[in-house]
Amino acid sequence: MFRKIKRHLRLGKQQINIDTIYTGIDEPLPKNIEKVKKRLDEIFSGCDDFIQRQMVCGEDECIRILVSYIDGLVDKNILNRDIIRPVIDYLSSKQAHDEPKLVYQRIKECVVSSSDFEEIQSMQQAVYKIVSGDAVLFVDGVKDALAVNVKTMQGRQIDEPDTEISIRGPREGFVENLATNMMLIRKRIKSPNLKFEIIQLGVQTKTDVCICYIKGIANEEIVKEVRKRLKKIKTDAILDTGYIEQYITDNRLTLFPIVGNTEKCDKLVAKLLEGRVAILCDGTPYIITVPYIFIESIQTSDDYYDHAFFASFMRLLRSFALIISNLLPAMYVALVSFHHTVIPIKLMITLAASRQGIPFSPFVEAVLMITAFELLREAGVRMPRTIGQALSIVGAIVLGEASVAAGIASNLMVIVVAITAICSFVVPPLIRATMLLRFAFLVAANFLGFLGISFVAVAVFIHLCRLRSFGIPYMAPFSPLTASDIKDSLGVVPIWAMLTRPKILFPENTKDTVGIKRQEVDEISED
Amino acid sequence: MEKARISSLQLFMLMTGFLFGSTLIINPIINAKNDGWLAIIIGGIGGTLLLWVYATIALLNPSKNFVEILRSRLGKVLGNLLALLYVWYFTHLASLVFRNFGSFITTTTYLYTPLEVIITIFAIVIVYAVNSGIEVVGRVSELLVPVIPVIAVLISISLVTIHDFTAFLPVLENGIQPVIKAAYAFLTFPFGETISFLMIFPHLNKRKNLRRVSALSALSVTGLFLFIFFRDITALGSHFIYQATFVPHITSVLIPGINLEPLLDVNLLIGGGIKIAICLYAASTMLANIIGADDYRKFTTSLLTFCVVLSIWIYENIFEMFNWAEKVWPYYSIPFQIFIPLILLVLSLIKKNKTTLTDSAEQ
Amino acid sequence: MKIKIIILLILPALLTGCWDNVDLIDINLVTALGIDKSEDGKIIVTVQVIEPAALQSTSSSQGKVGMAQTKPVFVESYKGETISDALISMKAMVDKRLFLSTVQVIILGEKLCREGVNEALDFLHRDYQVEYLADVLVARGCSPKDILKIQPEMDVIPAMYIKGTIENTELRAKVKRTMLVELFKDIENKCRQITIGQITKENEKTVNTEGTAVFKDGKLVGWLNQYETRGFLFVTDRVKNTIITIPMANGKMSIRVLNSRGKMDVKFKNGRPYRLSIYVDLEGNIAEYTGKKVLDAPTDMHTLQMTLSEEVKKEIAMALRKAQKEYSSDIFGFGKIVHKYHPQYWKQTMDQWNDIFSSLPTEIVIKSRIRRSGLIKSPMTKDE
Amino acid sequence: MNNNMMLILAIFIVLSIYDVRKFIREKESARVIAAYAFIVVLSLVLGFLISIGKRPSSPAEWIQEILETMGVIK
Repeated sequence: MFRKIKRHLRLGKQQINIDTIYTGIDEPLPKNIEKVKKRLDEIFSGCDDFIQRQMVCGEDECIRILVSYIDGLVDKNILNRDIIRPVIDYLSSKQAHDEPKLVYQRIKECVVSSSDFEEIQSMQQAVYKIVSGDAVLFVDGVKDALAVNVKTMQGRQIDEPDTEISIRGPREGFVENLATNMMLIRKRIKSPNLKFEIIQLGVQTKTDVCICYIKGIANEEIVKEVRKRLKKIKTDAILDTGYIEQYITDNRLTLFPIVGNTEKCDKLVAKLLEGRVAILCDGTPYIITVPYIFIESIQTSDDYYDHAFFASFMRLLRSFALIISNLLPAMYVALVSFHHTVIPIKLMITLAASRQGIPFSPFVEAVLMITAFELLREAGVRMPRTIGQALSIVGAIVLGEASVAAGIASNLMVIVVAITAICSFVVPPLIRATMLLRFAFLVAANFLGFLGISFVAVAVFIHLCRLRSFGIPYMAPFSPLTASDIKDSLGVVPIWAMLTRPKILFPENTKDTVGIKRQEVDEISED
Repeated sequence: MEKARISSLQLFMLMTGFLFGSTLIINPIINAKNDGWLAIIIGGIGGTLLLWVYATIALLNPSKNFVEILRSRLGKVLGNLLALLYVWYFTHLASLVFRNFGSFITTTTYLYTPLEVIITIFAIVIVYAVNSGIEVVGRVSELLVPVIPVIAVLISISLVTIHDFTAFLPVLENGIQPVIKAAYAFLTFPFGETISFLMIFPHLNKRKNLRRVSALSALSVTGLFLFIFFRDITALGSHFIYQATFVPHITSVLIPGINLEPLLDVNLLIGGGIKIAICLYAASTMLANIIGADDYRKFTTSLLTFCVVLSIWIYENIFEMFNWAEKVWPYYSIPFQIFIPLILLVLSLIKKNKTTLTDSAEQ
Repeated sequence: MKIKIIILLILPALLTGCWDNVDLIDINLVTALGIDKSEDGKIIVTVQVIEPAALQSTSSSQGKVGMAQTKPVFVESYKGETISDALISMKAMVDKRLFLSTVQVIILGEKLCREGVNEALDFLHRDYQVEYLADVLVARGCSPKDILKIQPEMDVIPAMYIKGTIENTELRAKVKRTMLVELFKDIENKCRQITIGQITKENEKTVNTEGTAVFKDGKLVGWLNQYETRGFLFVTDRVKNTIITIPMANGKMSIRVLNSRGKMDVKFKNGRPYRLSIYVDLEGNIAEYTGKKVLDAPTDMHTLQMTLSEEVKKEIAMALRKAQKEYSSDIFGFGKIVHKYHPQYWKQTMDQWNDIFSSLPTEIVIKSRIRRSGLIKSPMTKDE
Repeated sequence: MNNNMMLILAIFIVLSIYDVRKFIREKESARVIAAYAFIVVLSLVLGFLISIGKRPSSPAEWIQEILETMGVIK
């Protein structure tokens, strides 16, 4: 069934790919500026924000210059300062040449005062430059044109990301602008080895997507693989790294995240320095990192800034919370409806008394309560912030008080759901996986008690061990066991004791200290 | 042929899990009563030697799996025939483990759940594991097998208040014969069953560790069983052990205040699961090799179906199960576990001597 | 593949029933089990079932307004061919299934014990739900049902109340606490005869657990009183705390035993046993003194220790005499020592061991120490 | 009549249908299909016999008898 759906989807995509917006304009730029103007007007017909500014000068008005841009994309001040005014000054000055070629040369070399310009030859390039926010300057009688970067830098201010809060450490988060993001990374790694490779993806959107890695640390194989997989993407639009994420994952049918994403600069830089590859995308503050392994879900950047003992304790607590949030409702159901022999008598009396008069079986009760909680959570996310208060009050009353008073749910069930909910928020990357697994465990528990839970747990373990992220086993460093990487798994050693980079990523340089010879990667890969 | 590679640690974990398997459910040691520890030591040492033999066979025939060894040493026809017998043997073994596990579960906790249902669900989990490849099974075992000793120790620690440390006395009350018998039974179950690892040895990435890893896992399992035996006998006394259907269950129920029985189920699930997965992998790989199919996955489902049906078919009642495991299995296993491997060892040694002779002659 | 597995895992869960899935509210929690034999040789099983909701309301809110107070406990009995038969057939009178894992005490009737407890134990051993750590008692002078029907004021659940009185034997050492699992260990064991604590009914609200029932080959043969029981417990190293009263000049003195260690041995000569040896080490403080002598010299303590040893020795001798001469039953487990350290001899004489045990001379060595005298040194009433 | 057994056979039939589809798609050799069909049909028939209550004597018994006639065990 799924295969069929997938096949359909694939067909649909191929049809889209055929009509690119740039077909039909694959032509060299005409020499005549009138023709250029006419052609551009034709292409941008209906785009009222498209502006062409013509400047005429010289004897017989033989020097004609055309500046084309899209209003709003360019910063008008810069445009005036860097292009219009110098050009007009030059044209009206005495040094102005008559020969168009010389004029063009002159403008290129000493008139336009922008640092960032490019010479273009074809109409296609011109159109692309215009839609990406450059001003393109045509000189009559010259085949080439000049694309000057006068992009406006409007966008969100750099501020602290809402999704990843840290107590300590830098508060800078990424923004939607690719250049700003690149700047933020570059600011932290002052090394020519930090590489940015930009490619355009998305037939319609032509979004800038940037592969970022540190040469000499990141494994070349992984970088190559990332390049390969990105190039394979054939789609209409890339609006967020989430799109890319879904295209490049190793396993499309998994609940677990096998591509990481972050909004925090310091976190991303740390991952780059460990040898991971980041993929940035224009228009989104979320940057994805590959390869991503399971243990990263319970790591936070605070772990490294804090004292190691405290950090290790928090790690253990988080893993415990992960288990609890998956298993607690199922355990409750298993205990109440199967394993009466396990419960000590005093607890048994409490349990039995709290269940008295409840019309539903424990399983139904658990499903109802958990569903109610998930609804509440979802509503809290989607709803305007101002009504949040009202919702939480309603939720607390409905879930906590009224359902017990009405005899729909037992006291203990409310406690169980509450603890589960709290625990599920402790490990944000796995919230989605946990949400669904919880139901699977519940069904299993209702069917076979602890045995059912164990069966499902083993199946989940098998699944986790099957998963790979860009060739790296997902459950590393536990299985396959990589002894040197245990230092940063369930516990964490102080930062001065982290002498080597994670071996599981097969970095080019395993030692943190630069200049030590490359380790034998093959040997590691077999361990 | 699958190009999977497993590390020494993974092999160790797989072997340990395999040897642990369902041995606790049908413990051949019980017949030796107080002297079970002697039987465990003798059987364990014998088992280590046996594993050493199997590992040597694998080392003498580098990068060949069991079917290829059989074929090259015994000729194509006889080799294929014996390989087919081994397919039966492993399938049979897997179905026995299914049945043991199912019987245990339905006796101790799930009185009303049908045996078939438990076995089938177990089987589905296992087919998922086996179809994921031996590499994944190895990785899963790396995660799960360490749980076994942890739980064993946990139960023992909880029981420490009711130990009687002289319970294993007197030594050799009934003479040496029951001890030898129990030790032999212990040798064939579980140690001799590791013959199935001859299908997995070719996947080991560092072949020079092979003998060491096998011996080490045999010894550590012997140690674990010794530990569990002392725990049981000091907590229960020999009379009680002899009476009980499932000894570990009773031990786990004795803990004051809390009942850790579900943990025991988990333990058996892990051990039994790995054992069945290995057997199934070995059987389906051998079958694929005999028939000349490129992928063993083609036969996992069908063999598993057969295993499940066989496990229900094989015994009518629980006494038959115990009787068979105690009386028939050790003798039924002789050709599979001892005769054929020894013949292979001798033939391989002769071949090796010949080649070294011819090599030296050429020089 | 994954989808397939998920579907297949969930499919049976949806299609078939959940066989062992029993909700807590659909079971009756049995807290005590009484087993006796009727005159016509059938088994009478008595169960004490609790009503959790009623328990909660009595303990916490003392009954909500408008709610009828239900009784937290009810007791039913049924006559059947075997225990399991009686238990299952009892459902004619009981609404939900009886759940045995919460059984706290099992009370055996005197008649059943006289005829042998082995057959009663089989079911308890075989059933997967029965709690092995339940306390077993023998009802003396009344039927188990009489005892289970009491309405104690100290605890709403009679079974918990009885278990409590048994558990505090740690402080008084006057009743032998026997858990079900110990019976399983010893019932077919010729090395040691079983002993079970004794329970009697005082009145409608209280019971009394003092003394021990002595069995021989699974049959009740007699009783030990509370002092003999203590002697027995001293030997078998089960005394943790107790009060021993010794006569003194012009009054009595009670010693609180804080620590005691008992050891047994069978002395062999020429391949046959010739003496049973008992060693007890105990340590205690002065708990009470009603005499008038001022205690201040260290030698006073020495004499006290001597007297204490004599007192303990007397109790042990009493128990030993009863076991040897009256009942001829090796309740102490001397046979175990013979079995462990002299297996050859044991093999030959296994069946006559009780007789041999009865004929052997005994030696009792008591070492007692009194350490402290409590918060006061001298007695309240001084001898002027 | 054992309904559980029937259900379980149904599950395994579903599993093997997946396999068979793959075989057809990949144009598997006849030997593989024959071996596969043999095992599956054998187990289904046996399972069916067990589920309708006509359990044939099991291999365990055969092996025991063979060993007994050989005189290995008593």
